[in-house]
Amino acid sequence: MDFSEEIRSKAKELLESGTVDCIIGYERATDGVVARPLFVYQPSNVDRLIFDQTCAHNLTKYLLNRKDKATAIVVKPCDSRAINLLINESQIQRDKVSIIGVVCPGIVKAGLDNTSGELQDACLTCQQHTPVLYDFLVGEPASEPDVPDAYPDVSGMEDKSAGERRAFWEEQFSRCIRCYACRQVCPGCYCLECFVERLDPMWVGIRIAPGENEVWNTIRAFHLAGRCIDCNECERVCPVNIPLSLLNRKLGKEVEELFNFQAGIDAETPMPFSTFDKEEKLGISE
Amino acid sequence: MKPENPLLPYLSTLQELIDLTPDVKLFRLELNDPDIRESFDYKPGQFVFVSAFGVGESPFGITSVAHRKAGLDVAIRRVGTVTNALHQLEPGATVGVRGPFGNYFPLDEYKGKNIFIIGGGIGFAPLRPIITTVLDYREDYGDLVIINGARSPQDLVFAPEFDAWAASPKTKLELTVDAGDEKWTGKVALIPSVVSELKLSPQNAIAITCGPPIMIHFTLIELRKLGFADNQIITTLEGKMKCGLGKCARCNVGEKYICKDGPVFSMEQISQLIEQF
Amino acid sequence: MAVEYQPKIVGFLCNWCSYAGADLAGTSRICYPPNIRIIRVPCSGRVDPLLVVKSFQQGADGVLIAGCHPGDCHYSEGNYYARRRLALLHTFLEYIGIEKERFQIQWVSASEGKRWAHVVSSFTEGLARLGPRETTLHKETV
Amino acid sequence: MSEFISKQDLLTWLGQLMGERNLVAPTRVDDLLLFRKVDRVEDIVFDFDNTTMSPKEWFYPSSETLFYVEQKDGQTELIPAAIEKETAIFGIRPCDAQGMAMNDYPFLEEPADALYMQHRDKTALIGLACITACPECFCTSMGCGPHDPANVDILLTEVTDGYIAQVLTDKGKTLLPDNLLTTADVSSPPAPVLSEVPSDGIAEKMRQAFDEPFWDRLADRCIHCNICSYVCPTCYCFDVRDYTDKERIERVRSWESCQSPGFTRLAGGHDPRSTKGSRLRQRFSHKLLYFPRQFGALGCIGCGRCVRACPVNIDIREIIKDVQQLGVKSEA
Repeated sequence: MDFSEEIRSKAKELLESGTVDCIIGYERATDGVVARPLFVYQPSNVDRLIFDQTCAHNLTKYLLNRKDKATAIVVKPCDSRAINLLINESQIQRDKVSIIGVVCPGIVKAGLDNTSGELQDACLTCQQHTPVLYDFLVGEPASEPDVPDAYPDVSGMEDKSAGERRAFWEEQFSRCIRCYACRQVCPGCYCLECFVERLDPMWVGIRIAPGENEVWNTIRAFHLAGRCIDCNECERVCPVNIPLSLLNRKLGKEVEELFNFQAGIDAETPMPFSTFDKEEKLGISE
Repeated sequence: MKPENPLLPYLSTLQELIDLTPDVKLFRLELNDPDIRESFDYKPGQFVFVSAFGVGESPFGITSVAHRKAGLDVAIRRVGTVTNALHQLEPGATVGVRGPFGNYFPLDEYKGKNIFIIGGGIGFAPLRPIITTVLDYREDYGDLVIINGARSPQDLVFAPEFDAWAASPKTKLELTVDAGDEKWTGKVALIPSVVSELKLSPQNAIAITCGPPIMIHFTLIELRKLGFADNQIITTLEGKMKCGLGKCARCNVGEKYICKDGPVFSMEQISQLIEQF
Repeated sequence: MAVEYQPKIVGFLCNWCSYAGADLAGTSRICYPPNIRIIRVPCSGRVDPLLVVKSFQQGADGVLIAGCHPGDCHYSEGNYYARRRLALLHTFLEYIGIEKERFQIQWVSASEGKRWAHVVSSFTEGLARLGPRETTLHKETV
Repeated sequence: MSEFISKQDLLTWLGQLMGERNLVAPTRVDDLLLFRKVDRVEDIVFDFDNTTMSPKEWFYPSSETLFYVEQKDGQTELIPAAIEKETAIFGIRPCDAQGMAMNDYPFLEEPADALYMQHRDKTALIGLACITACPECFCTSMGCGPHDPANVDILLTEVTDGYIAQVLTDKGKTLLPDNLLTTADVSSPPAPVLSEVPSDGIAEKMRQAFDEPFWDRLADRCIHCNICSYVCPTCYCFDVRDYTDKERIERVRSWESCQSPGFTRLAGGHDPRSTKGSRLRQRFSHKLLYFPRQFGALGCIGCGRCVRACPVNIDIREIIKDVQQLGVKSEA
């Protein structure tokens, strides 16, 4: 199952035909084991493109830097939902993007090599092995596995007592160094000025301390409620290993249960917080 | 007086608050501690950090001259959180002053030369101490031409002193605005065009300019057309600053720090900088 | 004599219904505990989750959001949007360890002065039983 | 012949240190390794590559109050923050110790930063020589070495049943009582061999590469987070703002990174360094060109943390190699 060859030939064709002037894909990193994002502008460079189980990055965020340029992008199924999100929120135009979708074999844990076969937790409960949209598909779509509980990690946290949860999150948030990698890597985070950097009023400010960290982490996750496409990038990039997916996936689970909505499945369904149902009670007592 | 903690401001009192333009006020400050006040010496071109306690501190060019011993003046335009907080203060309020920082206009080297002052908007403020010094020691310097431009007549800073300047010996004052109003009788033109219209001669002359980047860019073109060499054109650079001591590394242009190696640079020095701001 | 614990409540009241309801409670001389600090907002839809989280961070023991009954909103849809947002916030705050009894959303109309007093007093009693919140406001980083 | 301390004596000594001062050492926090204050010797980790965050946070914390502003009967008073308690950092690697010495240049240059100077004076460094090298580190190419005793007060090198102890400064002498040391006929193990990085003359090459499109191409994949600056022992840029808590005002200094959007943005919105490429170039020029020009030493000590932590593998070793050859072949 070597997708690299197919991606390279498709990339070469797109570049030589002038359909696009840049391919965003993956290449081998300097440690020779994992992958890293690659931008290809010349057909002669397509041979650096690879695809295997170390290609963890969600490349769709880079489309926001090339909004008016024709771009091709290699997209895993979870990442493909981000394209629907960005189209739905009118950040990118569908006709500017040539999507090389890949049927996903699952991504290995950080740092492991392609042959290790030890998938990261996020992939174990994945029910989306085929991209939701693509122009070209690499690999054969397979039937989705039956996953009884899609959110075992979230229910694990929900079963804890309020005191345990408080202690857990307080310790996690106290470690945050506010490097904002979780924001910079997230396709859903594209505000020109993030609330955390506002000075007037200064909601959070520059002090790196438990109190301010908690406001930052809580509201960052909440701003992705009903928008997070569960690509696990925020958790992957966090240098101090805060389980950020545990926050976003809780909101994803609630939005699914309350509003029967999953972000990025399509680009037309109105976003949950931009609409309402007059009769819904949502547990607020009358 | 070597500051034992360079990030600790001197407590100062706001003596007087004068409205120069709708969004610029002149702050007349006095350092509370008499010894520090006595030894607080500075030269034209240097700057201080003024603290609005509770919000932060920002750098401002000093517009007064030390030799007149009449308090420390800074002109502040309301544009950000610190400046907004400062603009809401009343005389008698306590502020912090840190400095003086940066290098200065080498006025001694300009003795005997003609001096052309070209300032745009709030950029004119750090040039005022040069005018005051030249007029206080008039014989030491040649002709003085002052070009002060702004968006509109009410945006011209230090208007109360225009008459005194215009009446001074061997001194010419040219005021210009981007857009006049019904009472305005002076020039309506961009500063660079005034520079070329006046045909300033580079003979034995120094041109000192300060203002928004776009104005400086075109003023340089005109000055070079008139034959000014790069070491005859002096300007000040503006950068994000948080310490004034070359420690926070925020205001670097290439390997030079605006706060320590500047803010005053000749165009010759600027053209040698590898990073172009 | 140990100082009896008085919970601090921050209340965001929509100007058209709940604020008027609270006003009615006052003019009708209905007593209710003074623990609530009321912030008037144009509509419950104006309440940004950031305001709620910031209130808890600054040391609030409880946060109450009161708005018009669904259908009565002066801006016709404000409380519909608020309902979705705040219902989700309620479960999310509980998830990160802020007990669900500390955050309440109530629909109080301009004529429900008595009900407003009851809402505040029962909320205060509930919080008093729960005890003060361990806030991370001044905790050392390391 | 060299001074020797047994593992057991070391543990008892560290226990004593804990009583009289803050003892900071590498400890496990979940699956991270961080320098934390320890109050149990069992929490100290002795065999490790290096910590996730550098010990910089103990000299120049991520956030620190510079001074408090208090109103006393109508008079405003500034109370500068002061460091009372002594601290000892155990387990600092020679590369990090050199990193701290690099930070002395900007911070202690006249007029010295008062708070940083107190941290520096009141903190003793008990170094631990590297027995194995991590895949990403390259300190030998940057003027340091796995057994380099230059910037620590005491250097311990692990041998069987204990450590060779080199006491290098007065601070080290007052810290480690002689009675714990015995002379033993044991020599330190060979230093691990590290990957070489061609750093000679890198400053001039960076100067020549300044206007190359190389930086914009490199910045394509950079997401401009602050990880590389915050994990780095020799990144010292900072931001300053005031905080108004209920009773008093405090001026807080926090880490800032040249990659963050507000680094050079002026009030009014003008940002002289707004392109992604120019911001990325700023970081590597500061370390490999500006710092050497200003202070005569490279601003990178090869600890490899930014290489490990970067989400998109912006690798300073690769950059140095590419910049060295930039004159030779042009980057695609």
